[in-house]
Amino acid sequence: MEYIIIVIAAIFVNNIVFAQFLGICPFLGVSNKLSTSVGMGGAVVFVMTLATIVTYLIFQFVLVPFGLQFLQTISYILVIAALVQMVEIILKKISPPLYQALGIFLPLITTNCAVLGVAILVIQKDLNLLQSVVFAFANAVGFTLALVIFAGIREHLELMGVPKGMKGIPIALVVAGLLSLAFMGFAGLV
Amino acid sequence: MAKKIESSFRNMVLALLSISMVASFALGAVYNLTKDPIAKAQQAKKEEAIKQVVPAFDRIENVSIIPAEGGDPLQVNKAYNGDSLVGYAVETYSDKGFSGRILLMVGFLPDGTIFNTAVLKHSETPGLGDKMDAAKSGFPEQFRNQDPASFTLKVKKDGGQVDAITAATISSRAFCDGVQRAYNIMNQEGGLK
Amino acid sequence: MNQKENFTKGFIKNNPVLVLLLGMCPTLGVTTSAINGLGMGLATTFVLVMANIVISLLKSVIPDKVRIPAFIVVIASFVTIVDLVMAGFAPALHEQLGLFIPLIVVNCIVLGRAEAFASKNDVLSSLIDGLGMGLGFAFALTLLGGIREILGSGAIFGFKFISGDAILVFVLAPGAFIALGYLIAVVNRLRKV
Amino acid sequence: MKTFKLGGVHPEENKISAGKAIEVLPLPEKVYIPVSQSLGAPSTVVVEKGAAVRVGQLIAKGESFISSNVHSSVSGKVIKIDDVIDASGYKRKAVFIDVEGDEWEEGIDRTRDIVREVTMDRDEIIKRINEKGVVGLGGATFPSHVKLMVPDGRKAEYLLINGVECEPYLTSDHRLMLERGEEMLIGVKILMKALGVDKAFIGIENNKPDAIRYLSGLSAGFKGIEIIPLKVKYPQGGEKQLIKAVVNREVPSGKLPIEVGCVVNNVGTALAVYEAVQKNKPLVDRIVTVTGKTVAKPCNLLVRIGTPVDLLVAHAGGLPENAGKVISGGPMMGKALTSLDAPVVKGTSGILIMDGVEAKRAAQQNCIRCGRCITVCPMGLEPYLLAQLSEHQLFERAEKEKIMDCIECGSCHFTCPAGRPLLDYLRLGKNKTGIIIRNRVKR
Amino acid sequence: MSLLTVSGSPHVHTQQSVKSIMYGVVIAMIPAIFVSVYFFGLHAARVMFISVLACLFFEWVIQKYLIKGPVTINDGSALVTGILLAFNVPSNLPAWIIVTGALVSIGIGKMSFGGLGKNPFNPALVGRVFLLISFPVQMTSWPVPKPLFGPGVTDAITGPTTLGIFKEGLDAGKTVQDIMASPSFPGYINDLVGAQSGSMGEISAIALLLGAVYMFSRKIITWHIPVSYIGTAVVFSGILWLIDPAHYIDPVMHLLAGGMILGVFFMATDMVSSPVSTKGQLVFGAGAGLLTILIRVWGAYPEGVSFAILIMNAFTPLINSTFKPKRFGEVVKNG
Repeated sequence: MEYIIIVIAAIFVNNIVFAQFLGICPFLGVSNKLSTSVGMGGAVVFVMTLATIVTYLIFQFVLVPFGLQFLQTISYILVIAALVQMVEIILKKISPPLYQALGIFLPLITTNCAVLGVAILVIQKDLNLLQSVVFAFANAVGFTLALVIFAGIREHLELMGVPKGMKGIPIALVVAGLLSLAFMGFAGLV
Repeated sequence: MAKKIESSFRNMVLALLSISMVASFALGAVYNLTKDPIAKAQQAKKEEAIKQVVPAFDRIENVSIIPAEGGDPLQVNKAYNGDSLVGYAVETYSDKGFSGRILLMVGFLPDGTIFNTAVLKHSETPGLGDKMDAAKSGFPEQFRNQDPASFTLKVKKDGGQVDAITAATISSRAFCDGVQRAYNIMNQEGGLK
Repeated sequence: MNQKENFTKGFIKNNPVLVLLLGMCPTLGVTTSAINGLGMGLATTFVLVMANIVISLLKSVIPDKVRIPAFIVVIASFVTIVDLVMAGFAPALHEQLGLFIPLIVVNCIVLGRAEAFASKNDVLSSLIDGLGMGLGFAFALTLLGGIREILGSGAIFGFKFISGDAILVFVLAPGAFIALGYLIAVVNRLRKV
Repeated sequence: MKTFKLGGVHPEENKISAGKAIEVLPLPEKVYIPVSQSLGAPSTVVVEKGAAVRVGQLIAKGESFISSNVHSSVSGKVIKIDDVIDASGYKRKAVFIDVEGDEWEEGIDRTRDIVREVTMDRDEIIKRINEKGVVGLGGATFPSHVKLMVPDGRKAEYLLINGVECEPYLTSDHRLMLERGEEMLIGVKILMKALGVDKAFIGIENNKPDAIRYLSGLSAGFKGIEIIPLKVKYPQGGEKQLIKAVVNREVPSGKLPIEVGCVVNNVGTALAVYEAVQKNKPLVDRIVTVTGKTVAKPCNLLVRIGTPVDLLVAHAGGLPENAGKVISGGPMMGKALTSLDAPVVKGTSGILIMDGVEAKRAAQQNCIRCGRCITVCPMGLEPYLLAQLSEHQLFERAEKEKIMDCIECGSCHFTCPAGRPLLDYLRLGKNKTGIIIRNRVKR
Repeated sequence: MSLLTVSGSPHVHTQQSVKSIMYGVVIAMIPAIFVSVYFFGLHAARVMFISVLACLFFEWVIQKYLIKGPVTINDGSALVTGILLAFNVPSNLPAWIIVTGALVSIGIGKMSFGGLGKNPFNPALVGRVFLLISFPVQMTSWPVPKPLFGPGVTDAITGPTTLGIFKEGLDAGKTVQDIMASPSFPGYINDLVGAQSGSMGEISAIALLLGAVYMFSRKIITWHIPVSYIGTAVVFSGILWLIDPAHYIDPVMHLLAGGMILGVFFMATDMVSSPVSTKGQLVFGAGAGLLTILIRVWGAYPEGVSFAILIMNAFTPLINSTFKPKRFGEVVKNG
């Protein structure tokens, strides 16, 4: 039950994009097409979960024992950058089709603040390892959901012809605002 | 434009290593410099809250009590003025809020009446639930000088005596829940009274 | 390019938020009030200026292939310094900005300026570039924060000018998106004229 | 009552001329006979300027696999070979003939005596149909002999005869069935023989009960021919819709009816086949409905191919004052004429005159995605989306959304409450997508 | 002969137009308008008047001065939005809040996207939810209904909606039966005819159904969304009710109380923001039904219809690209 609550909270109630404002740059940047948004979502699910596990272990077994919590930010960002590189290399070797699908999105993820944000959040929220994994996974799914819905609407708007002044980022932000408004209906679910 | 340095394994490792070293040392230094102010700031915040909720004191004694009904331990700060006990400042919480845990500080006089309350941390909806903060509305005022023995710590809709914040019943309920939890701890320590 | 232009370009013509559309997460996340926007903007400015200076100094000793990790280390160090200093000396603001302070590290503006400008220019230009970009960022955040505060709380810099409630949505998440969307639309319109 | 399942509309029927018997239009003074009157490659002109021709004389020869012969419909003198603007609005090469008398080629049986016995064998029939320039008279003008040659590996099971006439206003097929029913049925028999099938269905919408009754009676004497009454719904005359309605088979996307063992021909074609095979008569005339709400004398006329449209209009009482649009064909799929000089061709089933108010298109509004176009599309497409895609030149996506399946029936445009010219966009999109596909095949 | 009109086929067109559809919806709303005026008096008329006027005004201003395109305020769509917005607010709402709602509906919800047909979300719902979140106090103080000429309470008294009574009661630990037995509970019949507190247009199920019948008869809406919406909601709430009738409201009450009927027939069926194919519409309705009950039962808001429809609006483009109509001649398996 505890895990179900974490999942529902992360996907719907406190959606990482609509309520927490993390990962906005890829959210706005990679949401032009449905197909790419699905690919990006997949890559984020993969990296976010993995990065959270690794950073969690580093925090608990390296930083805390040595009293180096203040190195959290710097170590996390390096770990995430290295991890993304490694995932890219490994994926290329062992699963070329998956690499084809996710490859181009991986470098973008390093600067996705959602990944770093979630890694820091699990420490702030004082979650245990399993909770952290579930939390990270659910947030990544929430991110993907937001991205896919958004891409659907933007593809649709592409055909509609939005007024000149609102074209591009302005209308995308307004749509995000209305989505965020709609998602407020989930308030109180957990 | 500066000329680029040829990348070799050796100088790459060297450069990264030395930058990291310098950075670590610099951060270590800053950390040591700011350690005290950060601790002080946190302490100050807590003391500020305790000051708000109990009468004037000059000494604090801190005990941690695990509620009988289970859950996280609560910190009870006993405030003394000289040798006389002037009140208890209980750090309590509620998970019944709209979004996330609410941390409260509830001050009791030795006779068990509430002296005052303060909100330490919350993430309730701005403009609604955040009215539980004394700075934003008179909601917490109604708890002052009430003895929970005779004052039912529930919103009126639930059959209690607390006027809920308009359109924020859930936050109001959570607030009552937190205060009740603090009061229970006081009772649990029965002898305190 | 003269220094004056270096300074002003980030402010208006290439405003990082309103024109280049970078650093959206903190822009949306912390601008519930003008003061928060300003605080975040200044914190970012500090990191930007310092990182630009250091990177510009180091540009000739960092091998090309490891320049990005090296930049990240430098930036992350300054972010941590800001984090610690704020926690020690401005705890209230630090709590308000929360997660978004460590996240300055992944703010595209900082890494972007390091890569695009500081790694190719002298120290003074880099300093001025960082200052201009940073203040431009701070300006945009303060503006958005101000708009949201006026509409959402009926106040500006904490000074409440209408009694009662305002349009609450603007201090909540949807209002952030909507306000920024229309702000950028207006800026687009003004730039064309 | 049978009908097709998917989509369809029911516009006002307006079969004003249904009760008018076929009249023979007097010979024109001159005709312009376009040399290319069927789908496929243009035919080659085989007469020269100044030559004297007789009715039924070959004037243009179809030389490719898909093309057909054209014969002179009058006797007289070729005055020039020049361009004429036909119903499509394009310039086409045509043979201009000044009419002198009415002399026919030898060997053509012009009597109305009905020749019942079919003596030719399969190959002879197909050869004769080719020679006499018979094409599909339903409107598509596909050369009939090609349709009768079943490709290897396929087998025809059923012959379907289209007596649906689902277009509003038009009554030429209706009159043909009533007045030339028996000859038409013999034509069907010939077609069955040519295809080697022993079952033929004639689909007729039940707004023509007299035709259904008459043919049902007649068909008792023809083994294997069955009359199928159909519920009135446009576009039931579309090949794929008719097959679905009558034998409940679905022609796969991008395939021909033979894929499901069916061949479809129009009642007009069946009559032309009868005349070609039994009477040795080339396709030189056809029945044309001249109609419209404001037309003084709506009528059904037997017209020589190449007759200018204004003669037909004059016969029907002249062009009404308030005429706004003259359409060759029915209101759903017909083409608006730019000029009344355009000649009647083999594919001309009717001339419809609409008044100015009726002819005006409604102002175009934004699509409100009501989905009505999807509901009525007989091919199960999403016209609103296809129109948007072709408006934004996204032809690759349009292809994936099956734009090439569109049969251009116009149901979507008919039903659109926002007055969007969906079919115009669809045609544009089909055109461009078709080019893309052909280029891909070439490479 | 140059006077002849030349255009592509088809040359005949249906009688139905966007305008006739929009005004058809307006006619369908008339019974509910009467009921709201009957129970809430001139205040209801005032809210509707302001809302409609403001919607038309904003549409006109934006089209004329910002978009600088053709002005189409007489196509009826702004009128429909105006009435629906009024239907979704309490009758004692201050004028400036109504005007704000109209500005949000038309300005943000519709015109930012370019006007009728381009908006992904239902404009009236955008306005409604915006107001609900911005002005939670004003938007949830519902006047108690009082028949127009009958004796009764003054206008100033407010009371909770039927669903609000349930939510508070259940949160306070009462059972459904306790709540329904209390004298202040409206009951099935009052919920059906409209004698309950609530948003102006949602109170009378019967008046709304009358309008729905009219829209069906005029073929303005089809059965797909309403049937799958109501069906899903009834099945889902029915299962909960069968499991524990003391803590879950029965399906009939779910239908009669709150804005379900209004939402199902007048807002979920909004063509612009709902899927185009019938399959898609069934999915849309089912999703909205599920979300409505989910939010009502477990969410913080007693009513979930607006949110549910808005959320499904967001999914509409995805539904449209996933659930295609059945193509003619689609190659079926083992064909």
